[in-house]
Amino acid sequence: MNQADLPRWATSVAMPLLNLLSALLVAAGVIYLLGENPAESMGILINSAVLNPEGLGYTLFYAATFIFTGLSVSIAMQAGLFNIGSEGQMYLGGLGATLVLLALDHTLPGWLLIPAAIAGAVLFGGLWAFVPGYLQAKRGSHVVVTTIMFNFISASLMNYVIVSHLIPDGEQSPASRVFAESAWLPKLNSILPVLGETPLNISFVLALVALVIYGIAVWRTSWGYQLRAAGLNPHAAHYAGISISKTIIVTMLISGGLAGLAAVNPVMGSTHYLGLNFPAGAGFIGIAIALMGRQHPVGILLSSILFGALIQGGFDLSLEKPNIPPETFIFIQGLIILFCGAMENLYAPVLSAMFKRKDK
Amino acid sequence: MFDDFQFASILVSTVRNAPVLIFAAMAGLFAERSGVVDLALEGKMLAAAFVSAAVGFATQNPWLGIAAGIAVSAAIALLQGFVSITQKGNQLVAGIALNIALSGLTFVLAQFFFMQGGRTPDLGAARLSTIVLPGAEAVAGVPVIGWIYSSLLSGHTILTYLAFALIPLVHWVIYHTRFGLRLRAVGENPHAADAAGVNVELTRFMAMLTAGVLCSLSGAYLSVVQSGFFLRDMSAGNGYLALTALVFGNWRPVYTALGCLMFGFFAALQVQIEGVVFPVIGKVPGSLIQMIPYVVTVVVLAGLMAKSVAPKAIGQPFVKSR
Amino acid sequence: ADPKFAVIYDAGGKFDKSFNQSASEGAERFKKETKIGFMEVQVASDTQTEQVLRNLARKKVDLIAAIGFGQAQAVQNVAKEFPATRFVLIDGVANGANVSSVLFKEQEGSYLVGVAAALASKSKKVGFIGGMDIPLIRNFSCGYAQGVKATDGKIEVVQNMVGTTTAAWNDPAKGGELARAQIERGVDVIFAAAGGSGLGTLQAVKEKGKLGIGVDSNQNYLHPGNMLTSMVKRVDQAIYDSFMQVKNGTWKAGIVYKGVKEGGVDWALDKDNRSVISADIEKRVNAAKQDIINGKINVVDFREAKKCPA
Amino acid sequence: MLSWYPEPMQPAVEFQNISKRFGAVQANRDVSFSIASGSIHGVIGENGAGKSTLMSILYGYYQADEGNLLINGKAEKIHNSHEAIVLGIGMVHQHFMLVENMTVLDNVMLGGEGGFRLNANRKKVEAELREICQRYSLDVDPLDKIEDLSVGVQQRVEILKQIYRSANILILDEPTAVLTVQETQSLFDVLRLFKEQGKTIILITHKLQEILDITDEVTVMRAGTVVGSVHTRDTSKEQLAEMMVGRPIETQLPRAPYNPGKVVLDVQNLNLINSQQVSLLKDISFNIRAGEIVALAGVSGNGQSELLEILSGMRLPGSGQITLDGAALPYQGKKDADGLPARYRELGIAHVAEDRLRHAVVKNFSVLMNSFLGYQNKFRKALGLLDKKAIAEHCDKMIRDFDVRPADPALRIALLSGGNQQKVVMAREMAASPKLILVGQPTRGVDIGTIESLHARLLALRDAGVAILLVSVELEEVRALADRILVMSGGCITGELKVEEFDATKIGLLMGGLHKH
Ligand SMILES: Nc1ncnc2c1ncn2[C@@H]1O[C@H](COP(=O)(O)OP(=O)(O)OP(=O)(O)O)[C@@H](O)[C@H]1O
Ligand SMILES: Nc1ncnc2c1ncn2[C@@H]1O[C@H](COP(=O)(O)OP(=O)(O)OP(=O)(O)O)[C@@H](O)[C@H]1O
Ligand SMILES: [Mg+2]
Ligand SMILES: [Mg+2]
Repeated sequence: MNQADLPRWATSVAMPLLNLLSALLVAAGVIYLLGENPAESMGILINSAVLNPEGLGYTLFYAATFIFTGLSVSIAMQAGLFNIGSEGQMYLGGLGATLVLLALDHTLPGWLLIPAAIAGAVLFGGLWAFVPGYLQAKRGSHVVVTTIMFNFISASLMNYVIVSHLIPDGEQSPASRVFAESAWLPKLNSILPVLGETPLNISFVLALVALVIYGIAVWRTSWGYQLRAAGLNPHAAHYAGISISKTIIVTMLISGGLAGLAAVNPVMGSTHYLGLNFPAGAGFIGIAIALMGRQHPVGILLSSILFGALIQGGFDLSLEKPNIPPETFIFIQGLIILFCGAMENLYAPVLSAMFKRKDK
Repeated sequence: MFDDFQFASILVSTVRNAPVLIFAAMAGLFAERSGVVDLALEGKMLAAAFVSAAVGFATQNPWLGIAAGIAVSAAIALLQGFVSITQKGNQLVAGIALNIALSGLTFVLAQFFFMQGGRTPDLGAARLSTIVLPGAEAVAGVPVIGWIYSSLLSGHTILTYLAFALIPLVHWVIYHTRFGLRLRAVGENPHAADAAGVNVELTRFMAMLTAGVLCSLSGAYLSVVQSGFFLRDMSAGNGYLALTALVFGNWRPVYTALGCLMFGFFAALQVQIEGVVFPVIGKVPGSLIQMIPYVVTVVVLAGLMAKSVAPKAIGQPFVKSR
Repeated sequence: ADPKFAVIYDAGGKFDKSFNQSASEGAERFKKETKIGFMEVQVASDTQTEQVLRNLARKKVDLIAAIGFGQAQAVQNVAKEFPATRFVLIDGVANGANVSSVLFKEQEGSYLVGVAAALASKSKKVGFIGGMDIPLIRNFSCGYAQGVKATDGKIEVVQNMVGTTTAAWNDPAKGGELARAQIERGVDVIFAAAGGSGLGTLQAVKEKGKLGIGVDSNQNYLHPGNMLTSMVKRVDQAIYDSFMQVKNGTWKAGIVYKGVKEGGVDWALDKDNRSVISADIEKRVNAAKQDIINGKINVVDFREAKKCPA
Repeated sequence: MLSWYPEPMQPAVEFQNISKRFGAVQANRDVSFSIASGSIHGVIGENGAGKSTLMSILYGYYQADEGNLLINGKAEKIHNSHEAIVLGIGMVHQHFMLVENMTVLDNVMLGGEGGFRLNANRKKVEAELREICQRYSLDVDPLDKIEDLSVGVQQRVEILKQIYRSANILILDEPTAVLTVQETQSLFDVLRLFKEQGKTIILITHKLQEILDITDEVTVMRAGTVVGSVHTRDTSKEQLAEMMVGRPIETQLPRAPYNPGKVVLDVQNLNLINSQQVSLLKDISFNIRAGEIVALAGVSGNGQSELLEILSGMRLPGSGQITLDGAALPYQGKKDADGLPARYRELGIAHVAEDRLRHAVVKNFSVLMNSFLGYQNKFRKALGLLDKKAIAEHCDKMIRDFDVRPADPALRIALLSGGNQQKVVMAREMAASPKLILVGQPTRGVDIGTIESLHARLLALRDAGVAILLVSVELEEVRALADRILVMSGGCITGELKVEEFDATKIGLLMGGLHKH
């Protein structure tokens, strides 16, 4: 019964795989009920999400955004804060980048412009998370509640800003103007032409760097140690001289900044304008990714790619199989989170029974 | 300037808005007082809204629809219980996962059965009818009292009355029954409850079951009462708002209900002041007015309220070990 | 060989009982008449739009119909890459020698239903419920208000928007609640331009025994007797026409404005609302329609004027 | 004395070859002994010997891997506490099992409410409780909330619960760890009453005197096994200690002559008023010199904890002056104490917190990670990176010097026994070579072998010239360690004595606040 009795490969490889398989099995059942062949469908899905290079490009493109929102939620969780507001912070981050670009894209050269816009995204995302952080630290308002509220507020605010101020004259689409090309993030297909016409851009590389920095900062630095201590036992952290309010505020700033960074990929790497509701739920998916990836860099990376693949592959599949609406993959996402993120020990008894038998 | 501003209308609207939140928040209250974080209110609402509408339509009987909604929502709550209590999984993950899964599944099923883009057909006559309280017409003319009786109190569906009746009922169950005592103990200190001979897992499961039933009424209210059909994602964040009301109300039934009413009130207020020309600032854009309920919540939480204290064992699976 | 066609719906989806659905109806009509099929997809984000457009263009689809202003930028990008593929964009403008942009003068149709609303209102208060505060929806409301005021300057127009997130188009409860609130404020005719949320509005209007006005496709059938009319926006016709033009080889790029004159927008009168449209209303609405066609009435386009005269 | 029994007494509890294992730890190995009905049976052993585990098996909390359990001669499988309660077994746990935000009444009723509607019974149970309190002279108000009660009273609530449920076999796991001498005495009075009524009592304690005072028989455990059972009247402290530890225990530790140096800590007119305007500390003035141990004696809840918190930087004083080596501590102008303990540590104040699990360790960190809690900045390299090598060496040294068992730095500290957790904390605070060390309840719940070694450490530190402030409710400990004793009562220092003047009665009176000046 005890997980500790199992060898490491069983707990860290076999069990997650079994869980993933279980989720996919349920999904296959649903696809069958919808009147399609599950095996064929899964084949199409895997092919278009992973095997086909252009599809893989899209998978990684979506993953880049999710890595950032996943990191945003994860770092807050390390400090014991449940930041539900990554969605809103990402939305504001998009505004930060856009304001910089609208002001400067015709004056600054690209190598200055892009970092400046990224800084804008980080700043706006960070500040949007700062307020809930400050209120938690100084006024004791629950960060869960305030960040939910701030999501709603950001939707209203962004709606107002975009519709009333950013729509260029003569346009009716609720979006800013398209940025000058110097502000477009370099695409990876210029180095890897095999990727074809995918929006995959350097923000994926940035995301990988962010994962590494996150891993080092949380597990290898004194700051990360204080962060985790505060998250696990605030009383002990206070005893240890760690300033709780400072930890909360700084963590929320960073969490918001990472959420802001998540906006860079879609806004500067793909659409090249700020559109209404562009985060499209990426902030919420970040919660799922942080939880499923256990706030560990490798876990975050893998779950981000998994979610990216589901979005890309599922979309292609629903193109080919009109009976399978794209929403099916939202359902499958939920199943995967449920099986891999919340029932991680489902197969532990079975596996330990197997090992016990072998021992005897 | 406030010629259009009708307080009476706001109150009526508040009463109409509140049940969705009250049912969901009371559901959350049972789950969370027992120590299980219930982020899946949204998902259960959606599932119940869909099933109630679909079965209600198929049978042309709203009651059968609501009953089916209750059964499904309760089953989901038990699944959530299995994951969070038996499997001792992460309760937040379980909640979010269920929300995502059900958002997708309700659409897929609705599309599969009705082919209307994830919408169920109109219930038409198969909706709950409103109840006109006896004598409501007669006293309608009496100033104030007549209005309160005939417009504010009369003319709602049975679910609305049930929602308001639930407030004292939940209070009674939580504070004055054996189930409530065990529930609170299990959410506060499961080890103590266990040592006192209370079956922690059973108690939590019963709490989840109650939560499932109550939450289904919130969904049924959305589809069978308010809209007359199911539409994808029609819970529109109300599950999260209900959780906010719960935190706001310190996990106590009456205060939580007040939180729900506050949301209902500000939602109604916001409707009324959209387009009103204010002195000095003039006409505030609608999108900014939409923020009002949320800004008020933040301000109230930050300013007026004492720190809210969650049940101590919330979110932690009960493991007999150090 | 027969030309290949495709329709890309925006996030509202094919069954939105609104302009996506209308587009789908146009394509279906074409299919029925010509036996030439078409592909259809729904996209969830702007990135996906581009991906789908490119995929379809690669599959050598002859005409891709992109529904909704959200696809404008993507169409413009992809059109550049695939000069041989033709695109028709509904509700938005994209440049390119192979793109036809179809814009509707919603303000004109809205004006007509505004006239009808003003005449049908007994309380001298009419309502408008929009999905989200965006230029397109404001154009509806502004045209409506112009029609109302032109008919009776004393009538008040109460306006509400459902929300600010994408949920705003899928929140019938809120749509209904707004309607009830407006009715409590004395409103007795409500024009709903709010996608799925509008269904809730019309439902509430029916319950309260007031009059509702549908949008985009003819929604009169939803609640016969309680639907004053619908402001129809003939996306179906636009799609049908472009498909036909491609088939017949008469397709042209450029920007097309479709108003009352071009049959792009209109008010709906059929058996379902016959009973509520009096002869007087019918006469005066049709007169207004005639005046718009012959230029006597110029309905201001909010998107150009940036503010509403009414 | 009777030499003949009408029939052989059935043992109330009999353990037969009980074994229980947690992962790699064998907590109980082949444990067999029996407990005579109507007796008071002591169970002693070092930290981690497996006492609590065995009792938890009896109470249905864990299931034994192997072996049998006989209750009143009948083999029983007890799957949960509900079944244990049904069998008439009651348990007072090492950590109180009370729901803090509920009343005494509700805590007592919990699990045995007697019907769905509570109110139907509340009045009846309340009256019954008042009656029980009277009968057993337990001073508890059934309507008080647990969180408002001192530990001593909470303890009484636990007892009350068991009396109300008329448990016939009562397990008490270290009930006296947090009690004062007086409280312990009244607890024992109740236990004797129980015995007269024919109830069976199992008492776990680390205090051998208590074993001698009250038990009839005692079983000694070591490393999961039973070393032996003896009749109390046939044994002595020394014998028990040796059975437990496997070697003789020094009762009198060597110490250098009292020769204090300059004043290290000086406190003048310290006051503290809480948010409800209750005065917690009143005009506290005292000093500590280098090389002396000053003990604060007193019933817990009389201001010692607050004083310790202020001196460690965890809380701000209301008014007054605190100087360390003549320089004022840097709390002036601060709005709250957030982060202050770090400054104090830098100045050379180490702090062994009273509440181990709440303050002194992060339960979910390993021993290694806990080994520098509070000193995280000392192990920082460039870029804020932690110096892993230095930390590993530091931790290994701590584990070796203090004989922490098991000697595994990667083990989650929650899995260590209380005594070993305390060793880690003490080692960590001492490793910082402080000028002043604040030590709160250093040996609460710690076995005598470990107590001996911790005491020896503190004395060595004193001899090395460190100023030590000891807060302890154990007069034995105060006597063994202190050079000077300050007695606190009601937030005031009510008296001061040298250790040579040690007089338990006088201190008791001062603790009662009788000698106010
Ligand atoms: N240990 C328990 N933990 C949680 N709920 C329980 C427990 N025991 C019983 N219940 C609930 O209480 C209801 C009544 O059970 P039961 O008849 O065992 O009560 P009881 O033990 O006689 O009550 P009391 O303890 O108040 O005398 C059962 O339906 C069950 O749901
Ligand atoms: N739930 C558990 N999981 C893992 N190990 C455990 C668990 N409970 C106890 N242990 C281990 O079993 C051994 C016996 O622990 P137990 O608590 O029974 O000791 P004890 O004699 O009561 O000690 P103390 O005097 O400190 O209370 C210890 O090594 C302890 O670390
Ligand atoms: Mg123990
Ligand atoms: Mg102990």
